[in-house]
Amino acid sequence: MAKVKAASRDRASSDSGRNAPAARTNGGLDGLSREELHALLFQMLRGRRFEEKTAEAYAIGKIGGFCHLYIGQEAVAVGAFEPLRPDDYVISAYREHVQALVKGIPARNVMAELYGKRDGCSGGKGGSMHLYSAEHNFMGGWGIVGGQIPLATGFGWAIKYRAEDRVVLCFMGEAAVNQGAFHESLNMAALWKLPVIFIVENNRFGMGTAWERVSSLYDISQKAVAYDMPAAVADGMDVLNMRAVVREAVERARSEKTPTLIEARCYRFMGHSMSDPVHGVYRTKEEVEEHKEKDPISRFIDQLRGADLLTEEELKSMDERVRAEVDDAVEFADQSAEPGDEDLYAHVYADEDVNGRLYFDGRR
Amino acid sequence: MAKVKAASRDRASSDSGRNAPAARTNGGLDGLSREELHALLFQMLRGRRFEEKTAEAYAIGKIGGFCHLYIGQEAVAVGAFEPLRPDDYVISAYREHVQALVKGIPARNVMAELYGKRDGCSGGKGGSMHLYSAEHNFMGGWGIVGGQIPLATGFGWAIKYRAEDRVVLCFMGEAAVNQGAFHESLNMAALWKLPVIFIVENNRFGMGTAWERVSSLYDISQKAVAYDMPAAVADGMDVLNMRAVVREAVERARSEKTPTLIEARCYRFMGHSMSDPVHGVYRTKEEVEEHKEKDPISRFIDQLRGADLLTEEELKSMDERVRAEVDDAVEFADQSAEPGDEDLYAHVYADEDVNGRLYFDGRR
Amino acid sequence: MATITYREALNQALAEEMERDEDVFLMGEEVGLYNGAYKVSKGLLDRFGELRVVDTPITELGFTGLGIGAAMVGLRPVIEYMTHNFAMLAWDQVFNSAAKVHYMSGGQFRCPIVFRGPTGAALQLSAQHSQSLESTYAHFPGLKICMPATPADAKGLLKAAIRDDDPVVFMESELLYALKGEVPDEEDFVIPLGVADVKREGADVSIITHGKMVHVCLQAAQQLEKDGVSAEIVDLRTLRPLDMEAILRTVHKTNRAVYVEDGWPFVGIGAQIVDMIQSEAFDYLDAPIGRVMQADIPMPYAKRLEKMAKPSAEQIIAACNAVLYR
Amino acid sequence: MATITYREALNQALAEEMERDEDVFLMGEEVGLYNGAYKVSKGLLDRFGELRVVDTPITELGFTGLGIGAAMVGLRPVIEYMTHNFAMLAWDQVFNSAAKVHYMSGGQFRCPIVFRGPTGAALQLSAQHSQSLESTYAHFPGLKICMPATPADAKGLLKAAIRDDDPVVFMESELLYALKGEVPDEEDFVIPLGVADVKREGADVSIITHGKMVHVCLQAAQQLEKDGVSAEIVDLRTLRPLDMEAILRTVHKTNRAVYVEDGWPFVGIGAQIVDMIQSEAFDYLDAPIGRVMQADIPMPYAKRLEKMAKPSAEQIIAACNAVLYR
Ligand SMILES: Cc1ncc(C[n+]2csc(CCOP(=O)(O)OP(=O)(O)O)c2C)c(N)n1
Ligand SMILES: Cc1ncc(C[n+]2csc(CCOP(=O)(O)OP(=O)(O)O)c2C)c(N)n1
Ligand SMILES: [Mg+2]
Ligand SMILES: [Mg+2]
Repeated sequence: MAKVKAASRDRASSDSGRNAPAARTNGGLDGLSREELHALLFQMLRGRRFEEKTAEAYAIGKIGGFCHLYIGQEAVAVGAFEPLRPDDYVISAYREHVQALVKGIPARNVMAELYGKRDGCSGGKGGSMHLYSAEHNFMGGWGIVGGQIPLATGFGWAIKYRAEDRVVLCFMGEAAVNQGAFHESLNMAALWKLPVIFIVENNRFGMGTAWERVSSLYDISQKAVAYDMPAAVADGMDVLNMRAVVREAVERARSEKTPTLIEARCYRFMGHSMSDPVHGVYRTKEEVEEHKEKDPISRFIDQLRGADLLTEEELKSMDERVRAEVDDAVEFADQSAEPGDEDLYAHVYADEDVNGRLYFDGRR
Repeated sequence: MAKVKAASRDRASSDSGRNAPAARTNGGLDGLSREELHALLFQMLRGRRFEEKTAEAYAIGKIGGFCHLYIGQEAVAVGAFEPLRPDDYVISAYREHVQALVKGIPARNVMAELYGKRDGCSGGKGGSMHLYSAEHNFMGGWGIVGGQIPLATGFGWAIKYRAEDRVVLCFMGEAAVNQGAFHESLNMAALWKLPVIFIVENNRFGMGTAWERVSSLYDISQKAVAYDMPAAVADGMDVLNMRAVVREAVERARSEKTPTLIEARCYRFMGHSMSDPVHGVYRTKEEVEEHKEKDPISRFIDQLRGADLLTEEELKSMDERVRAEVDDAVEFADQSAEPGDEDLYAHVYADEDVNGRLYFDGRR
Repeated sequence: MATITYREALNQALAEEMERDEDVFLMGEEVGLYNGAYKVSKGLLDRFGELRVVDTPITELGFTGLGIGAAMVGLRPVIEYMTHNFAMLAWDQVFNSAAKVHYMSGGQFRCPIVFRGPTGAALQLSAQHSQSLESTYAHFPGLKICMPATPADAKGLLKAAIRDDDPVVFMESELLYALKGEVPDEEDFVIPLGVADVKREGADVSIITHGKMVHVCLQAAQQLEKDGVSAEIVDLRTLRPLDMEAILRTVHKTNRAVYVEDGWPFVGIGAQIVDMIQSEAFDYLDAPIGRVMQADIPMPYAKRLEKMAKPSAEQIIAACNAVLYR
Repeated sequence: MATITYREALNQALAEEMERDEDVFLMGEEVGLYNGAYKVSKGLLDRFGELRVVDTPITELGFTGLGIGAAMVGLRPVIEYMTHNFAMLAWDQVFNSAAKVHYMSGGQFRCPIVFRGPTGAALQLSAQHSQSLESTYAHFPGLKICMPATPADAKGLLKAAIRDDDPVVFMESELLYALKGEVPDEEDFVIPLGVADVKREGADVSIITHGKMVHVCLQAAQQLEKDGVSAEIVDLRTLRPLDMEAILRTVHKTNRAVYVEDGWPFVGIGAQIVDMIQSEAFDYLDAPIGRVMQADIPMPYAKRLEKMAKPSAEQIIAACNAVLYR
């Protein structure tokens, strides 16, 4: 049962971290410089703004299909990515717009993808649920709940195979934890010591279903016991705690090649998707409002102000930069060209230099 | 973490049970009468003999396909079934001949099925891996590793749906524990409080692969922590300990409707299947011999003798009855008719009283 | 006759069958408290309670197997997949357990279960969420397949599927749920499996199809009418059992046929129908049988590309003209 | 030319490609220490070590996804399924990830991976272990499919499949592993995908087939020869890409065709070939195209029933006589 203790220990540390921000403040906010802290805030503000604009564009039909917003969960991605290197891999599910941005994909290309345009980061073929960037090691963007988890172990396997010191961050919603893919993947990651950090974004709901209604065990981090894997719980509404917890796991992954299971407790402020109301049968308006009190952005702003690390001018100019960048992204997406006829059959196969027929629709 | 303790507690109890047979002996061998104890021995002897005859029949081509023998694991099924009622359900994988016998399917019909004959318990259509008997609530007989686990939760669901007090025993090999089906099923069973007892027959190997080579956690019973489910470890080479541990779980399932995960530690004396040598690259002759020292049958015989609960005459006559029954089964199977032409398309569909075509081979 | 939506028709079928037979229960993601991702199960939880309208974890393999087990012991589960795309995770249970247990057990266990949910492309849901999977299901003996195109067919066939003693794969469409249509008021309206429906009478060419493409075919037929071509539209409604007589009847009548389907071309159901017609009505054919289907690619997200990839009325018209050598 | 078994041919192909390209690795159940359930990977663990010959837990979905992820970042995994029957558990990853990632990512990620293992019925393995699944795989664009019938084809095609930059489903047979045949000694023997092979020249009727049925067709052809019928046997070898030219060539030559496959009839690959021939060589056909396949049922265990269910030389002969109106 060694790891149960391990798990508890990690959790304890992050708990204390979570419940005593003051303590951290005295450390100069986790040893992050003013600029570094501002960078985190900027990322969160930009993510929030990007999603607000996305909602607007969706409302006027510029964006189609399923569209899942990240509003309320910004601290998870922003905190989790801070310890990463550009060559580290990130893979996620379909609520990944902001993660794609934080990993470095230009807002222009992400928005263009939502618009289904040629300049989109997936050439307009993937859309909201399938954002990719090989250049930024952003591996998607997957629509099958839990489908990205085995793939993440594959990136970890390649890292081990090539004896590299990169790591993989695999994001999933809490509802994905019940999938067999989760079980099969965590066992392989722990068994083969793959440097994969599984981050469960527990935003309390899978669509309209609360976690406790679909899992016999509430404490997700305890699932790690079944794989003898280190685990931790992080406050997904606190960017600094998120960073601290992931950092520990990233270091362990780089040095000891051990995977970690992290439960990031957060909350979804918007509906499940654009076609889902903010509140309904499964949660009350009050509950949502209550959680908005803990908005990770205003909370972080207050924290910085409290520590004299953010002036009104700085916040104002930051906000202006954010608006400028996001507006530019929308403008760019709007202007970008639709994919052309020649794109329809492009990239079905990487190697079409074969004898015989590959397509059978008589159109090509 | 309540259940982790629960798990440990159960294990402790069964541990003590396992390590101190004497103690139990003083209780008059678990409160079982001489006749009841003889019944258990008879079942084990019959199972052993049945498999030996099966091996002979396979060698001369009377039985085909894949054939997996239970020799060495008799105590698991015999001990586990003792607490059951006839209306309780049992489902298993493909190493299920002896389980089918102990659940009550006549040896004649089991052997006839292995022979692919009409009087077989599956009409000759299932074979060694697919033994069924609706009458005896023996639900198969499944060839996809882990495939039977969700089905078991379905029987448990039906019991809950109908507010019955039956229970389900679901057998699987330890290698099936890594399958996603295990994870998905145990969560549903614990979440919905289904009276299903999952018995993992840990015979150390999945074909040629030792458990520790494919699982990051050695102690299977600890996997129950992930589902907040009671768990226990039983000595699968000790029929009385097996019975005691399962009995506790069965009582809990009937009264509290809670599922239990039981790891039965045992050992496979034969090769994985008839086409696999007894020992090879994955285990030495010595290892096999060593485990044969703990043969569950001779061990139980010694135990009974030591407690003056078995005379040579009794053993001899028991052995004669066993041989007579198994020889009769072989004779019966040999005499039984081959399935007829009319059987080929029988039972593909239960309801063929439909308009239009159901079959497209132009043969029917 | 009342005019209701396809969604309401399915809801009525479920409610009526659950009312009629207490062994019938509905299980799937979001079917209860949330009233269904597409609201097909609206109100059923309140009406029938948590034992009969069950919200599941996202574990398609697990709850599919659970349903099959329940069916083996006499219950009649209706398993809802939020879409059949996700059912791929459960295909091992559908193909290796549901489709085979009756046979493997020598007829001792039946598997009266319905696997229902939408299939095919809706609007810009991209590759993983836009697959027409009926051709894959149809390949496996042991299964029956329904694919209703109208509210009346949806209601009548779902009731039949629930009463059937074999596993039935029931395929709907996100784009049909809001479709309105007349549904007979009769007490207990059931449409037997295996009966095709002529959705439009015609004399010059037979358009054979199933599922939501029926409506695209109807548009095409209207246009063809203007061009002086009378097209007959035969909606198979169920793929297995298959109403081959209806297919032969229309081919004997028009001597020219086009099969239209929503799915991929290679080894699609249309090929099978072509095979059967050419082998059973070879001498009645005045031209090779045409096929219309989606582009042979994963479905792209971009609106323009998706439109190009989907089977269209224009393509159906072109295919009809081709078999008419016009 | 050396005469080796199909098993040895696959083993050589694996060894040569692993030798040639260090990104190639083999992963699956029992492939390492146990040398493979069917000994195809014999000696590879000793030769290439644990990182390149990997024994997995029994988690088809998991290790398939792991392989796909590794392929996305440039490795070239060969995933062995003990049999393709078990791959159903992994189909979500094969169809929703491997077949689509290149397209969904706008070409940014490739998926050079091989999914190999036996398919189809062996001897008395009953329903769950006896399925021919090529028709199902073939339906999904994004995949390529190989189904070699001889040691030479097995070696040449596996090497091509491993070098291909797309996901390739490679289907073998338990009944072929021990088959002996001549394999060219040449340094680097590769057979390009999409090239059919005429396994027997003939003039009267074309028997088109793939996989292990090639050998049953050869038996049938010998018998037909005695009856004065000259049958040509075209082995497609790969189903996607498909060598349509070879199919048309033989049909133009004989004007009569029969498709023979190991799998189920409804929506089987044979139907697709029939569809293509009738639409592209309609006027060359002197008779409807015949099809031979397994009985449309789950495979029974009993030896006698299994024999009845499998496609036989007798049925092939009868089908040929039918299209010859004899
Ligand atoms: C295998 C599968 N089943 C069902 C769905 C439909 N679906 C999409 S999102 C979702 C809820 C997932 O919730 P969670 O994992 O907690 O992620 P969140 O949306 O909260 O970020 C469901 C059921 C799917 N996409 N894939
Ligand atoms: C899904 C699946 N994968 C692989 C196989 C092939 N196979 C049959 S038995 C077996 C080993 C199973 O070992 P275990 O579960 O421990 O049961 P045991 O044979 O030891 O009783 C394997 C890999 C299968 N039948 N099903
Ligand atoms: Mg969630
Ligand atoms: Mg085992």
